[in-house]
Amino acid sequence: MSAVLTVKDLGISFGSNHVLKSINFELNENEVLGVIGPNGAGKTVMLNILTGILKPTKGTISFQGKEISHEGVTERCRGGIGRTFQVPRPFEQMTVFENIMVGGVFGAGMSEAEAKQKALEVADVIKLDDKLDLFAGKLGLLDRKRLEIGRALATEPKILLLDEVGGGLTESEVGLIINLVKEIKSQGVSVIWIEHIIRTMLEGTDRVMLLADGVDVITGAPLDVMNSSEVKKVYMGGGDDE
Amino acid sequence: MSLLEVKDIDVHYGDFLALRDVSLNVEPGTIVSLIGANGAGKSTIMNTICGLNKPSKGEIIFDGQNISGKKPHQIAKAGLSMAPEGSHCFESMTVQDNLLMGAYMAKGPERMERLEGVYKLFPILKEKAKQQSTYLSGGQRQMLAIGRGIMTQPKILLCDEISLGLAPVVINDIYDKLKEIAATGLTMLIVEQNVTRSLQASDYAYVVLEGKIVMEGKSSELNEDEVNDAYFGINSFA
Amino acid sequence: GSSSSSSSTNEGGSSSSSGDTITVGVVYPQTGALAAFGAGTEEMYGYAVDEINEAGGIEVDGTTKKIQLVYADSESDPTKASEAANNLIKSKNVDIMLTAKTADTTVPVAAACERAGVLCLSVDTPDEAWATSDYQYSYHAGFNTENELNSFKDAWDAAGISGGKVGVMHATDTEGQTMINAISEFCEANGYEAVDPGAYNSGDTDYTSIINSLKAEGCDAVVGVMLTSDFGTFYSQLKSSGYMPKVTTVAKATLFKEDVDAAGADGLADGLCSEVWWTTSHPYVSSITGETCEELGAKWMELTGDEYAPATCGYDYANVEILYNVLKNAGSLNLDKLTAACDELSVDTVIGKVDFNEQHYSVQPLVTGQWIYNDDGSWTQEIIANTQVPDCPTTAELKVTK
Amino acid sequence: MKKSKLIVLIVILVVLFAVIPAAGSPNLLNILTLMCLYLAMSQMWNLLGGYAGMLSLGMQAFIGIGGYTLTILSVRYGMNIFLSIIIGAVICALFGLAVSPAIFKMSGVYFAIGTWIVAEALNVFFSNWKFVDYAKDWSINTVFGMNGKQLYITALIMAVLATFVVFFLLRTKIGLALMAIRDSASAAETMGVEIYKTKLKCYVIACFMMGLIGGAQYMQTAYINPSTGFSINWTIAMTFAVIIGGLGTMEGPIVGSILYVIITQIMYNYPGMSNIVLGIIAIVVIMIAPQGIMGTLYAKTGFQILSPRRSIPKRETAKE
Amino acid sequence: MAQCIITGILLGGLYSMIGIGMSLVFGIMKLTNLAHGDLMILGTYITLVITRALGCNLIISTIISVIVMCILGFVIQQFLVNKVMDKGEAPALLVTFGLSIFLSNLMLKIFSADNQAINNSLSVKNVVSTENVSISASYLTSFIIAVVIIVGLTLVMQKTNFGRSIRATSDDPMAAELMGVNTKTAFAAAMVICMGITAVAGTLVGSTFTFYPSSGTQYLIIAFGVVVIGGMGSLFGTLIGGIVLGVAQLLGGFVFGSGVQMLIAYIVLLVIQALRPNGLFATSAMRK
Ligand SMILES: Nc1ncnc2c1ncn2[C@@H]1O[C@H](COP(=O)(O)OP(=O)(O)OP(=O)(O)O)[C@@H](O)[C@H]1O
Ligand SMILES: Nc1ncnc2c1ncn2[C@@H]1O[C@H](COP(=O)(O)OP(=O)(O)OP(=O)(O)O)[C@@H](O)[C@H]1O
Ligand SMILES: [Mg+2]
Ligand SMILES: [Mg+2]
Repeated sequence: MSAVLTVKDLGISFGSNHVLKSINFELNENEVLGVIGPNGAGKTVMLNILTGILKPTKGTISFQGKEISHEGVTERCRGGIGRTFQVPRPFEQMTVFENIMVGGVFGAGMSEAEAKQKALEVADVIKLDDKLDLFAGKLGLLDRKRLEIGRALATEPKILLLDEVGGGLTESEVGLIINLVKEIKSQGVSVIWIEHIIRTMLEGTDRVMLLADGVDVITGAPLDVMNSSEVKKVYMGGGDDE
Repeated sequence: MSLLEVKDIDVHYGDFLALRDVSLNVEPGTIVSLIGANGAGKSTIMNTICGLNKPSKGEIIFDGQNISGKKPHQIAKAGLSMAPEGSHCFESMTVQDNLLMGAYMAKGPERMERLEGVYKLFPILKEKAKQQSTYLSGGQRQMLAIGRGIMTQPKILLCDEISLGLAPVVINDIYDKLKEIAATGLTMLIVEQNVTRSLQASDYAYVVLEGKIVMEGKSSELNEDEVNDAYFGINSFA
Repeated sequence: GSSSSSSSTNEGGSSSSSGDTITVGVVYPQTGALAAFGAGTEEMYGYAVDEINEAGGIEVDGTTKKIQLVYADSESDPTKASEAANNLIKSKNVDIMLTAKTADTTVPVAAACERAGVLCLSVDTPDEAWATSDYQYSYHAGFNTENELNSFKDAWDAAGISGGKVGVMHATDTEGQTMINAISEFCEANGYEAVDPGAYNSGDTDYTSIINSLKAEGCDAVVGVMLTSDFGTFYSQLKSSGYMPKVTTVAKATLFKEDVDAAGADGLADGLCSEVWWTTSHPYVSSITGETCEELGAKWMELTGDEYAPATCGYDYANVEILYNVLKNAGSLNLDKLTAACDELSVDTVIGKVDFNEQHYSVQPLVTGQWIYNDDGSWTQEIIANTQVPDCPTTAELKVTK
Repeated sequence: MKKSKLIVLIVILVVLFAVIPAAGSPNLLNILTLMCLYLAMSQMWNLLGGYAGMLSLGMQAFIGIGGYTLTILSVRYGMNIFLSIIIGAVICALFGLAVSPAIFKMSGVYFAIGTWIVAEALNVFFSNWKFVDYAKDWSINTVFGMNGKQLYITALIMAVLATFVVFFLLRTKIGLALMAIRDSASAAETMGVEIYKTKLKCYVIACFMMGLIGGAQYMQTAYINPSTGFSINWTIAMTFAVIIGGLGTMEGPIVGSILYVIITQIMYNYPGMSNIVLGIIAIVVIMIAPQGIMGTLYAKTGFQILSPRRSIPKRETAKE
Repeated sequence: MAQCIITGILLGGLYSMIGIGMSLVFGIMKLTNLAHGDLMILGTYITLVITRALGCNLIISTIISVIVMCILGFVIQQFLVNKVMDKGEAPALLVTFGLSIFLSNLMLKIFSADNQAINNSLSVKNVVSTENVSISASYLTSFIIAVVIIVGLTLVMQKTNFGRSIRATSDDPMAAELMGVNTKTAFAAAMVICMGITAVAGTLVGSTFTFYPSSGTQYLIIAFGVVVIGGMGSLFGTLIGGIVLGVAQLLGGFVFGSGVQMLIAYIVLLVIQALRPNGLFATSAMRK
């Protein structure tokens, strides 16, 4: 397996707050990498760095063998990095259909006609095909999260960065999201998935990484990581397991 | 006598009927939880109780007083406080000022006492006391919102999506602490997505499905699978 | 109808004085910053026109017609003035347009009339400000910078500062530019030295750097053409700077008593000199009825309830006088005949002889006034020099400011 | 189909407006000219304020530049008036491009104020600029020869052009990007939307059109000085028309400017009341219909003639 | 040169007085009050009318004007702005736009277009007068009042429960309600304070410069400039913004001539805005 994304010694500080000290990891082709960590560990910050919204203070990011640290947000998106936001940010006054189209037209550089077809395909994947003409502002939480994913998919990403897409969903809905991610993976997309729900880590990911104290503490097979003492100590609390 | 009594309320969003004939009771000193799928109407119930929505039918009695139709700040003054869904921090203010806002209705020295209490519950907030709340992470905001709710020292505290975005360690912590606080007499109405945890933490539970209460009972007596069936009902996709 | 005038209207045939009236449009500022100029306008124009109508009207194109006035508000805004003029021309089908009260009104109205091919008669704007274009159908009676400066020079002479330095307050607008362009030559010719402290923009709130220059140069007199608001702000800052010229002569700012009052607190503008276009003591008579200026002034006070008749009284009346004489001489509403009558016009009016030159304007004389703040808080405008209208009596000697 | 209906409607409108000058009185013609000019301006203002999220209080800058270019080139240098206004429009576009690095750093109110300050600065600059004879009052005597019909046709062309520019812009990618940026700039950016470039394109196009319209406006006014050319009143009129018509709708500026001209025409008979009444109307409209007449109509009934919405293609074709 | 800098700083004090009300209204209600200039001139007229009608002392008439304006502020907030606040930013902005047109023209109708000045002895006095430097009494007074008000207001906003409640309301009205804050009243209180200060600013402007009903626009730009340089919502920024604008104007006039003094001030403003798009001291509430 070859790495699509290689992160080396990534660090960022806000003033004297060294949020990320040194992050190192690889994301392999066609892999779902789960990321867990205590609140405020810097998971969202890391995602913001990968998409170019924040500038790191140090470190390198190479995507498909190319160093991309200097690239801007839109450039990276077009290059194949898609993402969702922890708090969904749909284009509220546009329809679901148009929301997805935006991804196709600008992220994947399609013509409008192509983007329309793409939007229909994506809508099937994210199960929003019956709500295409609704204004996105009217969607409920689950649908907003789905739309977040759908828009990112429409940009035809090589890697997809998910930030707590399962947060606030019920058990069964989490199951739906896990299936959705599996389907996305099956289309050849690699995924980084931040989530606080243990089940998603165990069922939905290929490897899990624990982020704490600004470093990647441990990375490995989901079950191993979740049962590791490090995770128990900083993340699960006590020794009692789920 | 119940501390909070919701009697047969209907709530509309425009033409959409979000709640139908919802009734519930909260006894003093207990923790009551609402369980339901996304869009079932849990937040709507919470918001209606604290005055953000107006019921089109029915009434809400709090502490012997009819509060339906009152403004949120009047209801807050009566001793009912809520940590809303999506945390809603005062972005431009420091973490400490955010918490102090919770004690808006309290006297000076008392405020500081409560503040210490909250800091004990969420040490990270003390660390960040002088920082602006905009820079908090998702989970830290959630803690701030709960802390702020506790600062009001209400007769009853409503928490919507109490564990959203929190690391398991923090969630366990919160539930432990909530039990402690409840033991001192605080009454709570919470919304929690995780059924297991919800039933563990509460004394009594209501299951909401499409704007109606479809099941209720003592948490210890409710069967988890039945609850699951009740609120998935029609709502399963797979 | 008077189809004759339509021959030269671009719009093609819509002239329409129905039957026996001649429709005359009047655009002036009823509201807005220039509204003070517009006060009493309708009373005075109406009065003069009534005199004509009561005497039987005017014979044009073979029938005797009465004059009917239709008014429109310029809102003190040039763009609105132009729209108002268009509106009168298009919807009221006016035969002739009258306008007055500053370049902000007369220039755009004249432009609209030129475009539509309607005769436009205007008064009371400085000639240079008005005459920036080659007009075909517009004629104007006012005064020019040279007259203005001459009337001011009388004040300087009276202050005994011959050969002294004169600071020039000028905005970037047409009138300010005209003054600064003319002043050096004028001063040189009359033995004064002009000091240019730089232009200001109308509406500026602070004059520190200008006042500093005036102070540094030690000017004996200040001359300028300023808006009332600009003047008031400038003058109070001048006073608080601890420096004061012996005499200040400012055009435009203090034509009315309300203006001097507004210029500043507690008689701030006491001793200020200004040009005076017209007074009730002017030795002229109406070419319509032979009334004296004194009588016109009394009429003004009766009609408006004002306590005094300002210069606009005479100029308003004069505008109708010009209209009357042009119509009478032309005997027609045909535009060519009307312009020919204007070109040949030479008539004594209440503002002196009106005789349009090649550039379609006629220069009227001015006298020099000084505002005196009385102990009871009222204002008197004394006439301190009358070189241009010797028969208009002076009322006081110049008072030097300290 | 929908599209053909639209085309028929537009053709009818254009023909109607084109026929009126033959039949109508000069007064009607004058009113229609004003309507067309205000319509064109407010259409452009709406493109920026309503669609691109660039609420500007400085559009008068371009009216002024357009007017002045017409004046200087035609009056002083004897250039053809139409060529002059086109050059004016080009200058406006260049000027817009030149100031964009500075004002595009600002957003929201800061942008609104920044653009106003630019216009005010231009006012002061022109007042102190020898080349335009400082703040001299210019009579634009080169346009005296134009009659009502010619003015009307020019204005009509402006109105139609402005409407079509907005319509086609919104039908292109730019329209999609604008809507996305308006709703969430950060999300749009991560979808690959180039915010700066998109906004800049709109801005420069609007500047160009405003310059053109400014020139056409001054063919009508035939008089200019800095304080009228760069007067905030231009923007007030546009804003008013868009507010009562409906911000962010394509029909809004049309309805709004027609109403604006009608109201001002009626108010000619009540000196000094015109703006008081306009102010009250603006307040009342916002209180009862915050989205303006067309915006509210759309929200209530879905009525829209010129829609920037993307239609969803039929399923069958999608799944083949 | 020294004269220009000193006068510039003092003039800056007056400018920041003009800006405070606007900055507060924006900081608290996210509302750009386009009627700010006209409301201030209304305050000026009220002071003027009372001074003339009752012939009373300027301080007393200012107090009456402050009271009247506070009441007006309450009315405007309760019956106009509060009604549209929850419909988004644009409608509230546009209400003030309508109010601006309405007010300035109503004043024109009532007070006529004549220039006015508030009678007071300060405007022509100076405190210091030497060969090189003279300090105008009215400028100095404005400056001192501005500093006092800004310091006082900052303390109230930062340290008191009342101040916190207003800031909280400004950040998140819904959450503030849940804490027991009556947000409509908090907004009204804020507007009342702003209008009171604006009335004082109006009096100062009226006793320093001549004014007329449409002067509002001119001062709206200045208020904007001050607030934009300082950062919307920052009180201290308002003071600095005023001073920067005042000094830029005066030095610009000194170096390049009086005609372009405002041009220089505007250019300085634009440059600052381009470099610091949210002003020098923006409160981070502006971060989206
Ligand atoms: N712009 C910023 N300025 C200063 N500090 C910041 C900034 N953005 C984030 N932080 C700090 O960085 C830390 C990491 O934040 P981040 O949002 O990445 O956490 P997270 O791992 O996503 O947590 P959660 O699971 O709670 O969402 C937090 O302590 C936060 O306060
Ligand atoms: N402001 C609103 N306007 C219209 N409909 C609304 C509004 N808020 C909620 N709804 C609808 O009311 C229903 C109940 O929503 P509510 O937010 O109470 O659900 P919930 O149980 O809290 O769900 P979640 O777990 O997603 O928070 C949903 O169908 C939702 O779409
Ligand atoms: Mg996060
Ligand atoms: Mg909810």
